Amino acid sequence: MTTATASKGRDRKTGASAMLPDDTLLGWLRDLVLIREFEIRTMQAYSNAQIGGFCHVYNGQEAVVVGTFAATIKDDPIITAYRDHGHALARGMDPKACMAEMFGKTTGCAKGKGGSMHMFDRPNNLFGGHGIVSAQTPLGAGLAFATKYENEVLGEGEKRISLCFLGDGALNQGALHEAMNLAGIFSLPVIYIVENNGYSMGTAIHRGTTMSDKLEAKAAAYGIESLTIEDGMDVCAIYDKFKPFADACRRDQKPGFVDLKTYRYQGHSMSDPQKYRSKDEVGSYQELDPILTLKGQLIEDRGCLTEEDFKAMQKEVRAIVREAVKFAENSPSPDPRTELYSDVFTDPLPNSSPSGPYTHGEANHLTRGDA
Amino acid sequence: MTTATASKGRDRKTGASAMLPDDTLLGWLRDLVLIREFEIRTMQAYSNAQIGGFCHVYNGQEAVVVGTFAATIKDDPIITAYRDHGHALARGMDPKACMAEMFGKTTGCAKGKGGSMHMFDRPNNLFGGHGIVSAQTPLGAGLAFATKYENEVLGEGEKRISLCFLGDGALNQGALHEAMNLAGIFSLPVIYIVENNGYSMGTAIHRGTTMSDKLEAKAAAYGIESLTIEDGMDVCAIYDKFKPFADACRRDQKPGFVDLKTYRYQGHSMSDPQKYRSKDEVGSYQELDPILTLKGQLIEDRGCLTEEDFKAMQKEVRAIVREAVKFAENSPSPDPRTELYSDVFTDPLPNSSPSGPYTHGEANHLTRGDA
Amino acid sequence: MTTAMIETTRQIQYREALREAMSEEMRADKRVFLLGEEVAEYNGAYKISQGMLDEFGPKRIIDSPISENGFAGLGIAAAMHGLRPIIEFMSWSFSLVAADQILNNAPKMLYMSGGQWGCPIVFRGNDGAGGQLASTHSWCVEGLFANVPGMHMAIPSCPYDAKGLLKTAIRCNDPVFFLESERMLGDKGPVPEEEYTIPFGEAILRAEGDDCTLVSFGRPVNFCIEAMVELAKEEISCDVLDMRTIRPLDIDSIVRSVKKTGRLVVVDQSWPFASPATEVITQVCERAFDYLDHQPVRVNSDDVPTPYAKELEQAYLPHKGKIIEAVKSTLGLV
Amino acid sequence: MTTAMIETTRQIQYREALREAMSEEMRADKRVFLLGEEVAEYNGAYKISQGMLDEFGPKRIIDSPISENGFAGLGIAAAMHGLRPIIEFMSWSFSLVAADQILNNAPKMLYMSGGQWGCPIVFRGNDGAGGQLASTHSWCVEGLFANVPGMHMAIPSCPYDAKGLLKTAIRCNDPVFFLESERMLGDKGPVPEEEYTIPFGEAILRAEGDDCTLVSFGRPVNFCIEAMVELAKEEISCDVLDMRTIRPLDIDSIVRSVKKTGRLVVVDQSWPFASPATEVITQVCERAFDYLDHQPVRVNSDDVPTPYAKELEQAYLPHKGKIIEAVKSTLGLV
Ligand SMILES: Cc1ncc(C[n+]2csc(CCOP(=O)(O)OP(=O)(O)O)c2C)c(N)n1
Ligand SMILES: Cc1ncc(C[n+]2csc(CCOP(=O)(O)OP(=O)(O)O)c2C)c(N)n1
Ligand SMILES: [Mg+2]
Ligand SMILES: [Mg+2]
Repeated sequence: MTTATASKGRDRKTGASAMLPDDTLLGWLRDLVLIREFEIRTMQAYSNAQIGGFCHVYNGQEAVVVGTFAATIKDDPIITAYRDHGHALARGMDPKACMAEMFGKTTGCAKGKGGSMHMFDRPNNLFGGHGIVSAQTPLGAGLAFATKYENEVLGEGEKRISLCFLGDGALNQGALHEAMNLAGIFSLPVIYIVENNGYSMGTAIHRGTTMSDKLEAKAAAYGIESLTIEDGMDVCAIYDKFKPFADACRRDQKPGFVDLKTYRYQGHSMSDPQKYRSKDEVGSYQELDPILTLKGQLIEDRGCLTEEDFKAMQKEVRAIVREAVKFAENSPSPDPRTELYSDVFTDPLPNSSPSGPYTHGEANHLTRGDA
Repeated sequence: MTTATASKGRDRKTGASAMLPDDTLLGWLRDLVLIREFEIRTMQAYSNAQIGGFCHVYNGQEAVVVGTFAATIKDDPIITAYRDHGHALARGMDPKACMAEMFGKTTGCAKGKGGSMHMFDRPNNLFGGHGIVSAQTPLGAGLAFATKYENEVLGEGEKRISLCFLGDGALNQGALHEAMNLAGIFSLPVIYIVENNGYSMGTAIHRGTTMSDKLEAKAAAYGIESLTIEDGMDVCAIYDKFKPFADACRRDQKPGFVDLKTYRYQGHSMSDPQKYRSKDEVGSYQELDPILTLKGQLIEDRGCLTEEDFKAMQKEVRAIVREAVKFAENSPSPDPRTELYSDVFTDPLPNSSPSGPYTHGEANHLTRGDA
Repeated sequence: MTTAMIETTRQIQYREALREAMSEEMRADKRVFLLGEEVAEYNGAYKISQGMLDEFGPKRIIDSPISENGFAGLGIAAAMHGLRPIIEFMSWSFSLVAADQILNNAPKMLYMSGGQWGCPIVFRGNDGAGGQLASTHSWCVEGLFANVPGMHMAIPSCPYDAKGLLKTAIRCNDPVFFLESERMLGDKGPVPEEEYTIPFGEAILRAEGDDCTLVSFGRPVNFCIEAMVELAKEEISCDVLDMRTIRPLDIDSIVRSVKKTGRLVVVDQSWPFASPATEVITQVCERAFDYLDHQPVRVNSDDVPTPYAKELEQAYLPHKGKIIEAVKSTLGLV
Repeated sequence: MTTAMIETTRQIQYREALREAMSEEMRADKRVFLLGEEVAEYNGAYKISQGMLDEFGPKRIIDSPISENGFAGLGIAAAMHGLRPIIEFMSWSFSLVAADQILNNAPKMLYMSGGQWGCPIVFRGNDGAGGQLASTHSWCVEGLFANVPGMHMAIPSCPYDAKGLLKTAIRCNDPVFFLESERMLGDKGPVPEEEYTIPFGEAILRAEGDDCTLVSFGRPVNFCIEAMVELAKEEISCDVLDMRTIRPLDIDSIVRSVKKTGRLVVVDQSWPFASPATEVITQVCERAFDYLDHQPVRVNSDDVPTPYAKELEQAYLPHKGKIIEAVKSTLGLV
């Protein structure tokens, strides 16, 4: 069993987040609420069979993306695994496009071709949602390679970092090992962030992963600096620790590794009976809920929020999410005659297939600003 | 550039090898000489185009197999990579079968089907030579799994260890990462022995491998105990350090990791111009030559060998190796009509292939005692 | 070829049939063990191994970390050493990360070692699209891996075959790639209580007819039967041959049928290019060319990455409608 | 289909042709880089990239550790981000450890992202047996990977095509699997100084004849030409079609030829089962069945793991003798 760790001993008054204006933190709170409300609707829609396939919701882990993204600029590439709705929303994807994708509609971020596990958002530099466990980790190294190459060889762009998220279960794939060694050898500015929610499906981390109580040993194997964030339910705590760490990786154009302890409230996917953990365990984390925590900080420490403000925020967000569902419901389903064979090739060639021909795909109108 | 490290500070009088009878150490010397002489003939035969394919010789690294195998029993499984002639010979394969394999003859250990990179020897529990870098490392875990299962579930066999050898270049394959984590989680009695000769083809270890000067960090990532053997050209030094380490892995049925510094005198394979290193560097290691070192110890410390004895040993071994070459030359080549389609299946079935049928293979008369 | 199945009234699910096969063989042979992700404490991601941890304990029903290449290799060496591993891939889609172990090692070990060590190992798991899992989770690995010599490949289409073929696979002294279907795990069908096995390389005739030979394996066999029923209403009758294994491939039964019907439609849910369907067509050309009254026709999934959206996925997969059209095309009716 | 090549007297090696293609494209586009094992300081395990480190420096000619899955994936994301990676596999045999990245990601990224990100990446390296490298080092990955939609696959048979096709590959906005042959690297052939590229999907007619159509790609094209010359002595004349790319597959040229000759032999060095050869045969059946005077015949490597011994390997590979026999069989002469 994992144990919940509250933010303690940390001085909220002196961390990097303390220097930020109220509006920024209010924005964070809004993002947390947006993800939470969005996922509540996602679960409903899944129960109604409006969403198909595998669907992994983010409830409980919201602080991870909000806290870490706050240390990035928009041009910093982001990549993650299949539990990706939070990443998409926190990075700025229109909730409509995100919901419509899960509904398998043409207005989805990937025109309904990718689904829940494959949220791609080019204007926001979100390089996907990836379904094969750990397959995104070499890609993360490649994004960092590209930004560095562009900067150093092409003389384009600033110094960037790439964030590559992975689950604790992904630690045990060879892909990560190769990626981290490459990141180390080439000094690539990629930060591997383990969203350590303590379980990979029904497997508690210590049952599948050696050194589970000291994951920094994994990074040390590649000479990569690491950061452990115990209080990963607290968005300010995450930001305070992650910001200077990320800044150093950006400045020195070198890799990093973060063991970020978090927790998922729901089952692994929508079909998980969750016999591997107790209600008490879940409850102990819910006491540290990221929304409650930040809300409390904003009301008590900052005094920039009232209960009414919060209710209004929730209301506004709920309306947006309801709109997203409505939008998804009312959007057209893809027409196999035009959509099945488009987007296979950027430049389709004749005779590529016994069942073709392939056609050009329509640029995605919602998210693909620069296509 | 790598630097040669001589055996120093070690007290030859008190190590585990000091307790062994003269005959044992004389046997080691003979094995070292056998491998060296064998490889000299291998190189000749390769130049004469009697051996084809890729051929990786073992000159310089002989102490590794002799020193580590001395800590095993015959039932302990061994597995290694493609640089495997030394392993085959030190494990007791008939030099005739080894040479004939490279000559592609039916009398070879694998009937000429495997070649230099694939030395398998069932009676001696050598589970191959493997050509794909690091592909043997999950197999090593599996051998240890099997011996442990046999012991604990079937109630058969004693506590065994498996030795899994790999090159330093193999450290960077994901296969090793997965294998070591599995070994750690399941507590498998496998010892990963890195034959750290400083290069993977033309790549000096620090150019390809992070933490190259502290490989124990690799093992620490999986909570696996490690051993570094700096003086890996000295067979007694290897044995003295490896024996207690191996005994502990056997006793506790747990994994281990050894960074064993050694050196290859020849190029990576028979076609390597070796521009990546200096003659001086090679020379510095040749001064620590395993044969010279052990010979010196036996003459000076033990007084159980004279120069004449050594010459006689060399002569005897050379005759054996010459015999092996002659045997290989005179052995029959496989007949495609019977050999091409045999050994594909243990129990061939009709209609398995559009080009079949497959047939039963003849048991290998040289090495396959228990077939 | 067979037409007979043991008669029974007992109906069980495909997943139960798989479980029975494994459990019976594990009772009979202590060298058999099951290793995979979530097979033990979770009782299987798809509940195939439900209850097996309780019966056989954690030394034989073993949860693995997400390390397919690692645990596939572990199984291969354990098989070489004398054990009888069943390695479960939660999905064959996740076997691509293990491609080196399952293709370079398992099917070649016997040859490479000159006959010294074979690999009596079963790799099994869900194969094929369906259920909107999108492009990375919908592999039909028969399209990729069938090219490789040295292993058997079984693709059962119903509970009866799932059990009988899996028992054969576990007893087999050579590597077996065993392709199940998540879409069929809940399907019920007759499975007798009595012990039985099904030999590899023997197709079963699911329906008899004169106009066209329908050849399939795995899930699409069921679509062929649907199509056959529909076609029968139009007085078009088909032989429906369920291959059960594609390596070995019971080409004799196919040829026998084609000699009767003169027409061939192969239904294969993998992508078309260089698929098992093309192998069947090629072998039929090699052996019965002069009996073909019409060019052989294949029905595969569309040659695109598997889409997520329901409408796209349905259009993408082989189904009754496409099969009917293909059969009619061989009869000059469309 | 083409028959024309630019005339020239300059003869260079296949490896030099590859090097020229990469160097020219790297000069023209700074986004192009080369990454692989031993490509830089060692000048390439097979000296293909000889001198390129000197010209382009270590930021563009990059030595990688032995981490094929890692660096293939690195290249894929770099391509998504806007670069133009050339990823060298020392041998395609080592791409099995990278199967997940090259099959799940590169060919599907565009589709999975709904058209947002394609992968302009070239994977290239030695393919095929020959040289006694035995079973793990002799893969013909066209037999495995051609099944997968979303990438182009080029298999040049001579220096001229190696250069022209590789330049096309590097400029291509989609992933290209580029299969070279260690056995041909030293082969010399005419390659003009002038800039040229060869479009994908256009076969070239290497010889013209009336009796049989020989279809091949990559190294065995050369064996087809040998067979053609030999057969000509017996007054048997063949069209020899070198496909150059198998995805796209210039089926129009094949069909045109088969309509003339009525006979088809496909020579493909991968294993037979569900190989590209079976695809060619199936497509010919689909489009020109009634023009076939004899069943189509395939010549593949034998369906066994690649043996080491020279005699076995020679018997295993397609060669002139087997091709002659196949052609004669279509003419009823054997
Ligand atoms: C290579 C591979 N193997 C197995 C799976 C099936 N699978 C999907 S998610 C998952 C658990 C991953 O857990 P973790 O990495 O901790 O992420 P979390 O779900 O907790 O976010 C598994 C086994 C897969 N998608 N890919
Ligand atoms: C997966 C894979 N990639 C590349 C190769 C080609 N290759 C063979 S040996 C070798 C170098 C390995 O070096 P190391 O592991 O240090 O072993 P050593 O040769 O020094 O014994 C390479 C790159 C291969 N066989 N397998
Ligand atoms: Mg997790
Ligand atoms: Mg080395």
